[in-house]
Amino acid sequence: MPTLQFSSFSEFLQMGTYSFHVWVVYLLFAMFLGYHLILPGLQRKQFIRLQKRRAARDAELAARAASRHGTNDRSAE
Amino acid sequence: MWLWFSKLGSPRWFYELSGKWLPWLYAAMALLLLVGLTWALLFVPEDYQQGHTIRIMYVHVPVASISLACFPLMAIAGAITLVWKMKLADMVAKCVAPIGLWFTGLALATGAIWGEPIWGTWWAWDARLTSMLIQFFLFVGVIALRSAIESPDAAAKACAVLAIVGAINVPIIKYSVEWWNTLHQPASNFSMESTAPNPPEIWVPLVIMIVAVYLLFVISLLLRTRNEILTRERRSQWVTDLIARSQV
Amino acid sequence: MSIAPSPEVSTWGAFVATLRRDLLVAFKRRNDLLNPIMFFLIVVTLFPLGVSPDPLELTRISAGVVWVSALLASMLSLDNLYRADYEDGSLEQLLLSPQPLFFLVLAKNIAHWLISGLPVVVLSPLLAYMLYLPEEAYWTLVLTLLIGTPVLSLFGSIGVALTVGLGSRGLILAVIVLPLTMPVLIIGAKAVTDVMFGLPVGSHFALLGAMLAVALSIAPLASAAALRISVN
Amino acid sequence: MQVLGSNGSGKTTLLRIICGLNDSYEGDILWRGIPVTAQRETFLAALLYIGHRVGVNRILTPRENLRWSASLHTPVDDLRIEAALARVGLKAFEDVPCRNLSAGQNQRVSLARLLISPATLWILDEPFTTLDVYGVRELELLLAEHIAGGGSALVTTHHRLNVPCAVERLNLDGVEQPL
Repeated sequence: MPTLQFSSFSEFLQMGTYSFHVWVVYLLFAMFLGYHLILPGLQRKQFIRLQKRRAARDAELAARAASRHGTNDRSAE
Repeated sequence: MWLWFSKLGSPRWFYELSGKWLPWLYAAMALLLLVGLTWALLFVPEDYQQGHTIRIMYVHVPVASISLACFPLMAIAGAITLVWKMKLADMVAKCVAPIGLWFTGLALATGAIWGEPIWGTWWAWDARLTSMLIQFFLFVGVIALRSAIESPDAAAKACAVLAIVGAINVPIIKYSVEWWNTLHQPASNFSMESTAPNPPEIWVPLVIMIVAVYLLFVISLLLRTRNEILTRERRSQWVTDLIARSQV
Repeated sequence: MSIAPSPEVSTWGAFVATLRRDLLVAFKRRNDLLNPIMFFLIVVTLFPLGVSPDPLELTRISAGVVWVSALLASMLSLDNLYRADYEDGSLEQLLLSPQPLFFLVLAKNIAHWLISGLPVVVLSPLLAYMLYLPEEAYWTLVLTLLIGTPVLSLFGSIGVALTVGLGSRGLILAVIVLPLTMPVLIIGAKAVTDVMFGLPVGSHFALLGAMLAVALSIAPLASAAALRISVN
Repeated sequence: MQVLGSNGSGKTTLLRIICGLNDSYEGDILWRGIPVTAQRETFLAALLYIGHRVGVNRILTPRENLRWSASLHTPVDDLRIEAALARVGLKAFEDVPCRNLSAGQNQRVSLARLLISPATLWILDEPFTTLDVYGVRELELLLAEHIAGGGSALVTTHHRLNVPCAVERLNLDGVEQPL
């Protein structure tokens, strides 16, 4: 069974003089993890919201065009 | 086999299949990461030479090995796009490039930090770091080409060719850089590869971390490919239904 | 210059509008913004591979390497300075504006420098570190590049303006522009190496400043004339 | 004034010479009695030229294109730009990058410049080429309004201009061409 390497939490933080190196690496890894798991989800929501707005606009444009052709045909585009 | 292959080609089928797999992948990755990280940080014995910086290996080696895998994967996806003209393969190739860039970037950063105590500088022209840097440039090249060409199909074909050429070059670069390194420098005693044959309590957490980071790569790739599928198929019926259904 | 045709026609407005437009065009193609930076990084990486990774050797050549790479990087991105406008006809609109043409060309040059020159200047310390340049030379490197790269852009724009009408313009552009920029390279690189040996560099900065002044005043006029010729 | 002539008879070159884009000519061009070379700014302020290449940047949107080309002559607020774009039939396309628009729509973006510029002299080189039937009628309305408002226009086209005002014709081939 692997043995615990650190007797106290402060010793764990120090990592034997290499605290900066080890913790920067794991911080980078944490940010990397977050970026890769969260960003696609945000992009997906943003895309769906954009598509919903576009669908609404197309519907409104189509409705306006339909109503104009229905009433008169002379009007310029 | 052919039916399966052509079915795999349909983005919608891929979208639904990946939808089913994702929860399981998340769970497996979370579990493996938890075990791997606690083991690497708390239980791995101190290295007689590097001290606690050995723990950096448990981030650097997995990320580096996957960044090496990204380029061949992109080349295979590119080849499928060129030969069978499968849109899905192009989507995967397009999504792998930025992920590969990020993985190579993180591998470079962690490698430089790992080597600092020994080399005394944050950057050294070490064989592995230099070949990773060149691979970073290869990824930048593919992404730059993808964004420079406006029409999607031309961009897909061009990037597929560049990915294949790049993938052929990766091993060549690796050996030429190693040869260049030994040419100019006495074999430095420090090398990224795991040094002496490690006892189990060293390589077991390493294997766990490698699998965990592979899962991260697969999840990230699936998420991005699914977004790409939605973007490219936004006019098709099943996407418009999906959008109408979702309550974002 | 005759009196301004009417009060609300403001030359400054046109200047700012052209500057903003060019920056907008550049930021709309955000990935292309990386190209000058990546080129700069790659060219610098070539030298340790070509020469040797030995820190002592790299230190000796580091100033020259960073300067040559910066020169090539800013020269590389010159190509699309007028190219798109020439092809879609915007260049003709620029020429037919009542505002003084050299002033609008200056706006385009500044926009180009902000896109390709400034990132190189900001990135140069990182590359100097990779080439083991001593700490005390960093500020001199950044300052000489800060004064030097605009001169490269300005002289380069003359070359581009002359060749904008030609078909294959990549090579001829380099052949025309590089000789114009050699003095800047000599003085800039010399200043950085001199600082490494502790020699005074005041005179170098004076010369670079003089070159910038000359470039700022003459280059836009020459570019404007060159544009009229190539649109002719 | 409509400039006629077979292909290659020098119509475009003539127009570019008058604008000052092309200076390979002898003699003088007068604008209101004064040689153009003496009053560059006032002449260019009064001139609006639309050539074969419509001068619309592909990456920018119509709104951004117009905002820039307006600022070269006289800056205009966004409302007038939107009204101009609506008038030329680009109502819902103000913010679509021009590379996604058709050639006809790009042509209309340059025609929208006619509405927002105070220029009195229009020089239009083949403005009708990519326009559809509505576009042609719209441009002829614009020309009529411009001439009625005291402006003048120099147009090259093979198309029979039906515009209410008198149309002078200059035929570069010297021979009357059946229209």
